[in-house]
Amino acid sequence: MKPKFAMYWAAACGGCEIAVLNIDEKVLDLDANFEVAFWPAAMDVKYKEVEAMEDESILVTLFNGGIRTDENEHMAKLLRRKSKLLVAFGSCANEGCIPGLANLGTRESIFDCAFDNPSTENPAHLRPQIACQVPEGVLTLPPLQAVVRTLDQVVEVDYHVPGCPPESHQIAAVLDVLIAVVKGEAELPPKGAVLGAGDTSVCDECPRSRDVKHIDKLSRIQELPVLDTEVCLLEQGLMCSGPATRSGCNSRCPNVGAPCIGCYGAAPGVLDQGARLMAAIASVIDAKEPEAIDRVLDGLPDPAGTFYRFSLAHSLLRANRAALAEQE
Amino acid sequence: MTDQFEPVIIGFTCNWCSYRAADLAGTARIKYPPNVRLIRLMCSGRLDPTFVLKALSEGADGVLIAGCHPGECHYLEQNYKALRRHRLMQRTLAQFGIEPERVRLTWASAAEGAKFAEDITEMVEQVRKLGPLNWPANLPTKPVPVGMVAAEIPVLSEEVA
Amino acid sequence: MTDKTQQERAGEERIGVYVCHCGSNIAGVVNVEAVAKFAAEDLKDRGVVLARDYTFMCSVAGQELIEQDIHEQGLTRVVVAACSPHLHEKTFRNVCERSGINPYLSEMASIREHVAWVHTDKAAATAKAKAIVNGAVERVLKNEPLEAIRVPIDAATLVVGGGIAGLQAALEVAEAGYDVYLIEREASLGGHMAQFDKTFPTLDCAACILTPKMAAVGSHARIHLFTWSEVEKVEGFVGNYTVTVKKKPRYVDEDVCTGCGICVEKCPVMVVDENFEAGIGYRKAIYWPFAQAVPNLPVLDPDTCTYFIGGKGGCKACEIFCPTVPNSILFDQKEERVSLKVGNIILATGWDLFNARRIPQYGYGRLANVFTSLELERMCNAAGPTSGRVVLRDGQTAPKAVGIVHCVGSRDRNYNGYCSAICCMQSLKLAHLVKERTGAEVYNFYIDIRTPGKEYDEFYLRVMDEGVHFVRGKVAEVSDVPIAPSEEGGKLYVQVEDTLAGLQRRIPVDMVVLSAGLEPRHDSAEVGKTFGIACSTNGWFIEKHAKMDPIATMTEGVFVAGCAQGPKDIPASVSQGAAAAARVLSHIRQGELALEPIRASVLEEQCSGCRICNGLCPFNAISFVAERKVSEINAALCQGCGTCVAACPAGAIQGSGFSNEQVLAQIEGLLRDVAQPVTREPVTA
Amino acid sequence: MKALFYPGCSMQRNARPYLDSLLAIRADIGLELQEIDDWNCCGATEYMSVHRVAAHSLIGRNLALAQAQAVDTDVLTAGCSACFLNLSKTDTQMREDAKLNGTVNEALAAGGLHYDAGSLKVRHLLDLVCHDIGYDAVKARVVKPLYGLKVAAYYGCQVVRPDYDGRWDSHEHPTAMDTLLRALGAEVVDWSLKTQCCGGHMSVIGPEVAFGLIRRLIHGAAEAGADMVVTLCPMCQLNLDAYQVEMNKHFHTDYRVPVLYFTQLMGLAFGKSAKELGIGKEFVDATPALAKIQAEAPKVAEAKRRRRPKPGDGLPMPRME
Repeated sequence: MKPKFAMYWAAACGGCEIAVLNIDEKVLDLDANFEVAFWPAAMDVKYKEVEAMEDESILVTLFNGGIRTDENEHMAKLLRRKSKLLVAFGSCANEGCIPGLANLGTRESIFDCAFDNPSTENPAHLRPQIACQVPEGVLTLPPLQAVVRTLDQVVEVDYHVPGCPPESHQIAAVLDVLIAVVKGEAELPPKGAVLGAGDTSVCDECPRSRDVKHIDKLSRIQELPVLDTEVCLLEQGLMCSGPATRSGCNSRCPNVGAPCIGCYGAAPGVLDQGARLMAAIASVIDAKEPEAIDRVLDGLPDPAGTFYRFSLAHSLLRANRAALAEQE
Repeated sequence: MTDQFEPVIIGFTCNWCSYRAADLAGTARIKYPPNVRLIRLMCSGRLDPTFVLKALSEGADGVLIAGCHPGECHYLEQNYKALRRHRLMQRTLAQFGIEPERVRLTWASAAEGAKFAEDITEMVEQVRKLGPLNWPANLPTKPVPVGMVAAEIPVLSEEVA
Repeated sequence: MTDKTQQERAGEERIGVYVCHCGSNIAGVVNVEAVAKFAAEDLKDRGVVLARDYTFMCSVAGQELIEQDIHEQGLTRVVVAACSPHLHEKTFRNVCERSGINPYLSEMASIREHVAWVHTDKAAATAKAKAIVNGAVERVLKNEPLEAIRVPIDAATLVVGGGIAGLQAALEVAEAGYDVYLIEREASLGGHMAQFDKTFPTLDCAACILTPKMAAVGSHARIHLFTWSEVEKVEGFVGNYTVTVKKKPRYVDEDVCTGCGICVEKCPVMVVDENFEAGIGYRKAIYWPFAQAVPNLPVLDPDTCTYFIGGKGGCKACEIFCPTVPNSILFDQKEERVSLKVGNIILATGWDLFNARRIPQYGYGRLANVFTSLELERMCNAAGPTSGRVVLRDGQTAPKAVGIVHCVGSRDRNYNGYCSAICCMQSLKLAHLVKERTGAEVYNFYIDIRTPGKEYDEFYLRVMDEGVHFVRGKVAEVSDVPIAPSEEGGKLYVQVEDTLAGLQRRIPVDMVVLSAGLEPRHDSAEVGKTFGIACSTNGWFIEKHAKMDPIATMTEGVFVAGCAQGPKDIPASVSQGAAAAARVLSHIRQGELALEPIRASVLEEQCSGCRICNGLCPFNAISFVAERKVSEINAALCQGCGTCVAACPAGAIQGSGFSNEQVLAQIEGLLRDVAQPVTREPVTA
Repeated sequence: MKALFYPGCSMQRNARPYLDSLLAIRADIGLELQEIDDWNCCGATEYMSVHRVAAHSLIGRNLALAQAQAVDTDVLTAGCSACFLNLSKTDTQMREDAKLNGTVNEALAAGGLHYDAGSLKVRHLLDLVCHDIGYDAVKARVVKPLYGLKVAAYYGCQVVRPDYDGRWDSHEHPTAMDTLLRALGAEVVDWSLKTQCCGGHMSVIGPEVAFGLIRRLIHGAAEAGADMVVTLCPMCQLNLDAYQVEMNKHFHTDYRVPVLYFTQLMGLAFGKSAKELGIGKEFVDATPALAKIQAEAPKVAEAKRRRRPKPGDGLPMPRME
């Protein structure tokens, strides 16, 4: 009997699911070596059926998405119990990713932003409710938790596959490892390992030329009159997170003139990606007087959102104080 | 001790100036409140924002960063890097809801024991006023329904639907 | 290198914690027994196997206690909670080394300076001491065994500055048999001392005691003199510096010129000598700085020479009359650069005079008969522009009354807050000289008289006995305008509050002398940067320790001597010059030097070559290896500040002695009593 | 440039020529003045020592009115030194002293007013002319340069001290007005008394003291070879001009040193008529001095060929950088 495979989509955009499908014919290898036990995006299996499975009966579960709702938490715990190997798959599961940025506000402010903004027509100021009576009965929605948490903040995680989404060639490589293990041709990597990524930072793969850095102005890309196609983006005054971001993507964004936004997470051994970026960027600002420093920093209107664009939920502080205070 | 809130502050000092200023405050028997616990670094330029975040997330109510005066750094100009990091950190921390008074940058030369003690006293009082930070990052999170009590499940009316 | 393995290792460690009473210094405020008990019981799961308190840990008995425990209890790491590590860190590291553990596996917790001496609440102090010990235990667990870095020492020495401090230093090193390169910016050795007439308090003639030293230096086989030269670049590190010296063109062939002086005599140009004569005398376009100059070579100033001003045409009198073959005048001489290899550097770059024009109410530059102390020095000097006569600006009239204003630009928050140290004695000396030469009434206007040197106060009493007047008060202004018709014209009025008499006084005098303070050299910041040392807010070079090491600087192998380090008088400058030489000789005799192994290093496999760190090192220790696309740190150049460690975005730079792991662990330890319980990672021994 | 304008009582009365000349030249230098509506006395120099809070409140009212009327400028200017110093002092002390700030605003609230300390930039007229409008702009308007006129620039004690906002190059020997007057073509003499006291109100309460101080200034200016003293303060002008006759009587001297405002000299150089500028209202007639103005710039003696110094030449003077 083929070992069982599962994939689950929690607080995430769905990009990870697409990325898996994007491995083309490799998906046939997956099918050849695994029995898909549970994969809501691909086939219909009810939660009840999962609950009925024996513990540790699934060999590997790729879990994408962070823990935003009670449902996410429930499924994380359920799949942990049912799986031998639980893989935090993609940036959301690993470090919260873009949904994790909501941790800079409270739930109330999230609802305000979504349902009461100038572009939303909502004269009755309706809000989603966790339960609602309709003629047919009570409709429920899973409650939103105070903050987004990462998978490893809720359950134990065996492996990490970073990226938003993970690059398809890296997914394929991870699948190859799994298949080799299933066939008895390879050992499992050590628990806790990061799979499908490099072990230096994006600059290592970036073809742009680079020099000593002195930043006297930080700009957004649309503010630059000309973008040099050869030179380091940071040296051109663009806030590029490449130096502090784990390699593995083949420097996709800088290759095409877009600064790295940090989706592969912190470099190996780094505790807090945002802190590293803060330290690095501040160090090379070309100013000594507080006012002059501030003028340069004014080019970064949203520092927390920039430095922690992907890693906020997994950072040392995790969230805004007010949001955290709503935890019990 | 009275019941007043006693903040705990982690102080990062440089080996050449502020740590010696703290030594001098001791030698001169200058008194200041016992709320600051010092860590010695070689230079304020060694100050990694990670240390500050770590201290805040581990239960410190504030962080004091003390280096040599601008232009007086024993490593020539590394304290300017501390200054830049501090300015940037303050902007970032504001977005986390952390008051600027909780992360203070000050300069103290090796001869300024009294000034360093004053800075500490002032900071302790400021943080005392702000109250505990008690960073709750590590608490297990528990869902709270937003905007409603479970008993009052609303009926979705035909019109709105 | 995962946390796990570190934790497992921590489990194997056997830590000894020692809490010092320091008599009652610590034990009087901190409950040392409770701290030791806390360490022994509460920190058992952190690897602490024993904790003791003892009266004096630094005593022989205290040290033996640790040694014994290391041998008998198999300790692998040691924490001593006592005074500041700046006092006894070395002591306890030595204990470890003697007992066979790497010295860097010890840690001190400062519970005297940072706890017992600054707090009064015993309970709070004890709680804080526990937290500090906890921090030290967590930190020592992450300490790595380190080895000192050894570097060989080149015996040649660079001395910068040919004033009295530099001369003394150069002579001491050369006499010991080692080569010295002495660099002097001016055309002659001598520095400011050569400008003075007499020296206080003995009234020795400055030239008489200085020129023998200048001559000795000038003729010493081991001393290689570079006058009219400046240091442009310094590369390398202690023991192995490469120094680039810029030799400015003097337009005179040093090898041929005999110093006969015919060129100077024949030069038709006469200009005010702003430098040596402090602006009250003249020199030629080709000139000797002063009569006893060493080397005995003139220098040509192209800014005033007719030949140069006229676009290289005309005059050439110097060349025409030069008797040497070949001709010593080299109009085409160019700047030269010389590269020197030295092991140590002594900076004796001296001081600049405070610019008295900055205090307009004292009238210097506006009122003819207001002079600076340096102008008066030159006037008193028999070789000076007035041949030793003290006269008014007209060059004729001897003053009948002279006011000497102390603390001009010193002890004044508008200018320099510090005391220039020499002005009181200088003013007393000048008062004596003026009185001696003119018989004038002399008024000294002072804030305090500071005479702390040997026989200085005796000199003060002598000058008082000579009938010099002393008015205690800061002069408000020196004015040429009479306030009332009763005041005669043509006088200078010194307006001062006499704080002893409690009166406002207006004292009419003919001459006012401003005892201007000493300032750091105008370019001290750049010079400091060249040599990799820092200046204080005031601009003086910062010594390694204000009391315990006023000679060394933060940069190994760079020493300071004389006024470059702060205002001081001649005996102190000479002493410091000699002391700097002694420090250098000690380095040379050791042959190689052990440096603190607090250094940064790049983990090459993690470095992506982003080059963020490249511009951050003021010691140029970081370089980029283009072939491998990684940055590299030269351990000998690295001073261990750790700025690059903090800045590396990929966490690829490690700092030994102050690693991330050590600091983060110390934070955890310090906060153990307040941290959220869930964050504690249990480590059981 | 635009500025709110606090004229003060002096400019309305004894210093009327100051106001007239200012109004005459303002268009030339592009200065748009907006007088504060309903302003009150600044309390002069005395009130502050009689009752600090009341004095600050009195001044605070003017600041509050100015703030309310400040639309497109935050600069508040005054020509009178005492008015300027008072406005500046209250603004600064309210900024630095929270308690005073509270008390003054409590008092102002009774009249429905409020002042946010620091919201206005209080600047003396000379400061605006020299540092904002600038010497070049002034020079560009000069049609009748004041060639041949020797003037002593007199700043008095209240404008450059204590200089809360760091506007001046020196507090003892400032040079701004010197440069301004040179830009008009006048020759400015060097003298030691630029910021010495004119006697202030001592001319009323202790005339003998005032006469001594006035004599010193007038004598000093005459000794320095000045044809006139140029001032920026109504009080200084009043003392030196109106009391010069009394002073002469007291000391049995016969000084006749006219005292004009810098704005009047600017007006002359800009080609305005003496009448328009209020010239002729001074006690010591300025006509003889003004008659010295020539059409041509006086020939500066050609720089002497630098000759070799000879014995008996005297010692060189220090260079002034």
